Amino acid sequence: MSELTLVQAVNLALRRALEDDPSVVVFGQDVGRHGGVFRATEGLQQHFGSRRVLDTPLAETMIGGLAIGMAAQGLKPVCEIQFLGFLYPVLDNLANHAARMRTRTQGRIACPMVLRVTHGGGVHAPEHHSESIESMIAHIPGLRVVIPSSPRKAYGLLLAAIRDPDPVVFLEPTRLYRLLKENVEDSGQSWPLDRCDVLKEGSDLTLVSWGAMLTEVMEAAGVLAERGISAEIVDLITLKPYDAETILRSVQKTGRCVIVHEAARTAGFGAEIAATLAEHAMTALLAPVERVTGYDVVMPLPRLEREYMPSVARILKACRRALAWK
Amino acid sequence: MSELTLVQAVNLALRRALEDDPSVVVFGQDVGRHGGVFRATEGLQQHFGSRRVLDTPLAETMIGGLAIGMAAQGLKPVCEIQFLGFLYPVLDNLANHAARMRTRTQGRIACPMVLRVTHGGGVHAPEHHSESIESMIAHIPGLRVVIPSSPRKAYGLLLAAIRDPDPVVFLEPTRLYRLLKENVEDSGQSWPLDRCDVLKEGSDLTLVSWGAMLTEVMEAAGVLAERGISAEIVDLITLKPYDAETILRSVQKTGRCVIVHEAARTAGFGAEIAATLAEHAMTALLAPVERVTGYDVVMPLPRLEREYMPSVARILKACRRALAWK
Amino acid sequence: MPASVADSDRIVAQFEVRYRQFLDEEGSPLAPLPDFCRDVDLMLSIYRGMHLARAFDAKCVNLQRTGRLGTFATSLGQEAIAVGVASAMRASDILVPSYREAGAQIWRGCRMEELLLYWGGDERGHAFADPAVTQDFPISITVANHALHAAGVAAAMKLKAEDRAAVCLFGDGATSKGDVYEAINVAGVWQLPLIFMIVNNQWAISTPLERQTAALTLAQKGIAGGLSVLQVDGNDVIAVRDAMMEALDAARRGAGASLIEGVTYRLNDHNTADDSSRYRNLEEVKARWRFCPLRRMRAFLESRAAWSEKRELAMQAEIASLIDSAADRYLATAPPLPDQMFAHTYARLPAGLMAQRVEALGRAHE
Amino acid sequence: MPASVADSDRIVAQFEVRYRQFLDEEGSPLAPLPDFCRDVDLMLSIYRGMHLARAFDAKCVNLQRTGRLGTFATSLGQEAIAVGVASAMRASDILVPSYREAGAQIWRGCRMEELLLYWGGDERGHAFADPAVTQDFPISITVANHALHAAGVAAAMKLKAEDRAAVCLFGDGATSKGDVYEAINVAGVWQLPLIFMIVNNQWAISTPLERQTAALTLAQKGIAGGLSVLQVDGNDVIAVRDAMMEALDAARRGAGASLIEGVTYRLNDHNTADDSSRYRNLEEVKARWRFCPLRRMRAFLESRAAWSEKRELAMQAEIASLIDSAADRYLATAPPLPDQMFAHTYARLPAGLMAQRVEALGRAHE
Ligand SMILES: Cc1ncc(C[n+]2csc(CCOP(=O)(O)OP(=O)(O)O)c2C)c(N)n1
Ligand SMILES: Cc1ncc(C[n+]2csc(CCOP(=O)(O)OP(=O)(O)O)c2C)c(N)n1
Ligand SMILES: [Mg+2]
Ligand SMILES: [Mg+2]
Repeated sequence: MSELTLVQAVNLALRRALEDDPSVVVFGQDVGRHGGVFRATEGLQQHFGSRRVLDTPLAETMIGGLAIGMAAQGLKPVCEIQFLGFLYPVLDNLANHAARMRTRTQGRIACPMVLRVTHGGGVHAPEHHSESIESMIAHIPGLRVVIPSSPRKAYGLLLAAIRDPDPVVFLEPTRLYRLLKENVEDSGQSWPLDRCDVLKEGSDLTLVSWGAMLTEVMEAAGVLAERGISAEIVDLITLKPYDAETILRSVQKTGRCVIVHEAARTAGFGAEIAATLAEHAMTALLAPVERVTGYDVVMPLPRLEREYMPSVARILKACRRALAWK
Repeated sequence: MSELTLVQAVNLALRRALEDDPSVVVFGQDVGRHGGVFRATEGLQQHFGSRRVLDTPLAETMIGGLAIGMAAQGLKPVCEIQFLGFLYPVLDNLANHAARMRTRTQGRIACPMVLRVTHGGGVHAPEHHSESIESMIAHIPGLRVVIPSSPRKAYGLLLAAIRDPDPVVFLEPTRLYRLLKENVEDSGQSWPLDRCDVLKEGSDLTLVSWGAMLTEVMEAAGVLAERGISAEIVDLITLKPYDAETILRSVQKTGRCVIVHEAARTAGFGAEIAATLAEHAMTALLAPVERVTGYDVVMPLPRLEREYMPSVARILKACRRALAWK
Repeated sequence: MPASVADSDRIVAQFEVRYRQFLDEEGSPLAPLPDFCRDVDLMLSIYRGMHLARAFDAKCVNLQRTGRLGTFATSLGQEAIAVGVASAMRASDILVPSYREAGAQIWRGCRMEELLLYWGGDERGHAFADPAVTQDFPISITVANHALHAAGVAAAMKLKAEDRAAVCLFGDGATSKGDVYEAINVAGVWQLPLIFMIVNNQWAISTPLERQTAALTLAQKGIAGGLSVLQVDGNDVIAVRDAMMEALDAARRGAGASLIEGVTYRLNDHNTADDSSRYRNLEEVKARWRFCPLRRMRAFLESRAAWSEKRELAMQAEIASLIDSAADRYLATAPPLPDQMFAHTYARLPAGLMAQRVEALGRAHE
Repeated sequence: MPASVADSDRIVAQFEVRYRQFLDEEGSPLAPLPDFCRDVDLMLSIYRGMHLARAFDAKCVNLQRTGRLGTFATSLGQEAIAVGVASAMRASDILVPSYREAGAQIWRGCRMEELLLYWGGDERGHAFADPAVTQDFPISITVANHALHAAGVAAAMKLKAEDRAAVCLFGDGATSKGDVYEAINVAGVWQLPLIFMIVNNQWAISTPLERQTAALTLAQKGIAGGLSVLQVDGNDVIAVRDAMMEALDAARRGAGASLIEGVTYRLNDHNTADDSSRYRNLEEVKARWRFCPLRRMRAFLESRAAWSEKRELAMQAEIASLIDSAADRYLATAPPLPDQMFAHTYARLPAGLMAQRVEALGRAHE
């Protein structure tokens, strides 16, 4: 058991998977000798050799395409796309092939691959390095989309993703990479996919979020607690397939829901959650659902990124509106 | 004024735009001599020459990329991607460049381009030819996403899209291409973007849909009318930016809303509409919002596509549920 | 190529593209034939394979015209590439085809009723039952994507140190897509056991080769990735097979990937939804019939006294009956159940999808 | 290349890649120099341009290290390509750069404070004010996408029958992406007035060239699209400029697109967030300093008695003061207002966004 950052937990899970399963192959740009631009794969090539951990040429479409072919041949490709802004070219292979290989061959060929990508902004990164397009990916049938919010979850979820027989897009919140340490046991234990995690129980209001935004959400809940308001916090964890049950159960209890995400509002994943509530929680809702999201503008360069991303103040404002509703 | 199919109306609008604006350039795979795989560009190269109407090599990424460069140089590229399943590779250029060129240069360079793509299934087309991923595109800030549901709208909206100073993805419902004829006047008159169209006024229930699914929605409304139920039908027309006002106004009136789309449910554009209702129409809603959508499965090959797509029966069932709610 | 080099310049790399052909259009050898040509049974089965491909193709078109099949991409005139390629492969190799290689798929073990089922609009057609092809890739409708899948397959073979190779076919149009180039590049730098066969049939729907690229040959696309490249007469099945054997041998030896351009011609419309008279001169097509690969091979076999009109007729009858019974089996296949949409979306149906499945199945029983 | 060709094979295409160099590392001519070398003022301004690029680069690194700039991609050692390219272009041509060509951008008229503003994380840095560059493309952080934008720019020029050309720069790593290939291919088949300059600095972050491709040269990537190709010594600014002039001339003459590989070396880390000692031998880097393009040009100028230590010092002082005042202007720029996010998302703010804008601006005033 050791105190690890999220990126170290990712590294540990990769190490464990490479150790346990000879079919696991890790590849991507700069993941080998360099150990990845964020050091997520640090030391892996040195330890497992360059047949298990491979540097690729600079071509994202290729990375996705290779993974599909490798997976069809019984390997477990675990590949890295350096930033979510560079995932777009991979969507073709993800949607047209990875996600549908199993069904279009009626189970003859499967596509157990994991695509790791950093997610989100707030780290003063260059243009295109701060995207959060999870809802686009989560729209694709046949995929899984997972996003951890802590080192322990990162470890367990990544193992689960690697062991899953279907293609998984694994989003790693860049802002959390080195923000916090947590005790992570290298137990080989995976964390269940497809299930939300109630981070904090509460009775007055449900806060739903995922990834790095949970930092602000937790902080907002703290402020609310000082004011005697008890917020329940749900970490979505898996966007696809997604666990509506847990959220519905929470909102049945609290009657109020604020959804927080960094991605642009329109057709963001918050819409799906709000829609689920509109369909299945009408009688329970005591106030309109609130979404606190990035604006429908291009993610700005670093100087304005904090203005773009939901702040604790904006979350609190939405909470206040939801709580004020009688 | 003549009776035109939707695809003929598209052709007429292209012709008109080429005529009126020398900066308009039409290009794509097989759009030249052949006139397009659906004949949308029939006769254009013959009439306007091969400097205005160009066949491209077979490369979708390239089509999107060329358009961006041309637009930056003052042309008005109007390009065609043959099927929505082949749009994925273009998302990179759409999201990372077309949609953000204006903001990343603070207005110095704009990207007035139109990308025409066929949309949806139900025509027994081969694999990958029946997709409906409009919500993925509508998530991208800086783009416009438009989908006509009739020949007249196709004509007016395409002209509006071409005249718009920003990048527009123009979805053409394949199923409607030759389904109906309508009198279309070559007036040069554009149809307003960003505004829903209330196809039919009603008082008991609001049906929201877009593109080819409006066929089933209209039919369902007819059945309801026979039963004395008055449904209001809203044709969304523009998914991005989207006109929430009209839908809210309708639901304020009817108190019930059924959203119908062909795309997979999770994170489909129906979610955005339902979310808007959950946020802004809570007090008006007399029943939970209903979504009738494609399932969260890969669009099946033709033999099962009708099982996948929302049927009149499924729409009516949802309407019944919404109407039954007290 | 200018003869003189300026003082400031020196030549640092040189490349060439060779063209391989053994038989002329009349079936007469232009060069000493490869050893495998001495195997008469093989020659006959190759000839039969091409005929089977052609007859199956005609059947598909017929079924489509009579409303019993979906849109179908015909391969008329391209049979030598399909059969030349497939006959050079081992069962353990993997075929990653586009949508116009029924001849290769059937040779390898795909059942004709499976292919019919696929083109009939049913995923079950891709659940290839024959053990020889269970690892072969499904038909790729998306142009060019599968080149990278083939690279992934070959990468797996290489990482597992297997004695196998992947073979990927795609068209002249496909060579314009970045996917193909990225596949070529990685095949080169990773020295993959992979053969790309470009089926240059001169047309991509309505786009002729000269509007697709300014490259003198398509084979030279491989130079960009440092591959071994070759152009072959794609209507000469002996040349195709010979080039493939050489390339497969290199792949298995660890000598890396090859790119072969097979020069052929699409004698039919792009597919059954196409009318090529809109963009292509009928005279051009007529002139190409002279290069028909079947005609050429028949002449060759006859010149070796290995064939006769009688055997030809017998073979055609045998093939027709095979195809008819496959078509019968296809037509007798029970329609797919709606559950088929859900069954393989994931390995295990997620909870949210279960509810949708119930709705869908309920609906089906309405 | 094997000398003999089998009977079955004939050569149908041949290609070569030439390497161009005028000055050796010590600045001595290896071949008769191009005419423009007689223009001493031009030579001096090219030399100054390279120094300016280097000094600006150092300033950026310094500002980043002291927390006053975001992550920055340095171009140390690559100045000859930037300046060789830019100096060959006309103002009316269009530059489509990657993220490592400040030297070219400044030469053409981008203000240093603009570039600083961009790297400082502010979109206003891309609103180039100088009329000479208002049509130039912004810095492309996404590797390779911009190659197709450049093709689009060139296509517009060609369709409008203008006497202009587009110039696009990208790295060795970028050549692995399909975008670059698709751009090469369309540039060839549409005969676009376009020059691709590959800045082969041997590294793509930690990936050395030999793990990027098996191609012997990067210039040969152009063969796949039928382009004119050339490799130049990218540290010899005379060779770069000469090759560019030739290519631009061909483009303007309607003779189509060219691809030039400039062979250089990235002397610094990938960017300020990178530590190249993790993957690259320091000895290798040291050895490359010998090929420094500034050193070479200085020796050349000195050999022509056109330069002296005194002039060098004066030039450096002049450059330093220019850069300092640009940095001062950058640092004095008022911070961006939140409205900046909304102002140019669309030409006219849509209704839905107006509400969001109100929320954002309200928040800013909280
Ligand atoms: C990515 C993609 N774009 C477009 C299409 C539509 N389409 C189908 S076949 C075809 C032409 C393919 O030409 P080629 O590669 O030469 O193969 P051929 O059809 O001649 O066998 C096109 C454009 C497609 N299937 N996939
Ligand atoms: C599409 C894309 N993928 C990955 C990255 C991350 N990245 C930034 S620079 C770089 C290496 C580029 O190498 P090269 O093309 O040789 O240019 P250089 O940096 O050497 O100038 C990578 C992988 C990116 N910016 N864009
Ligand atoms: Mg073809
Ligand atoms: Mg480089």
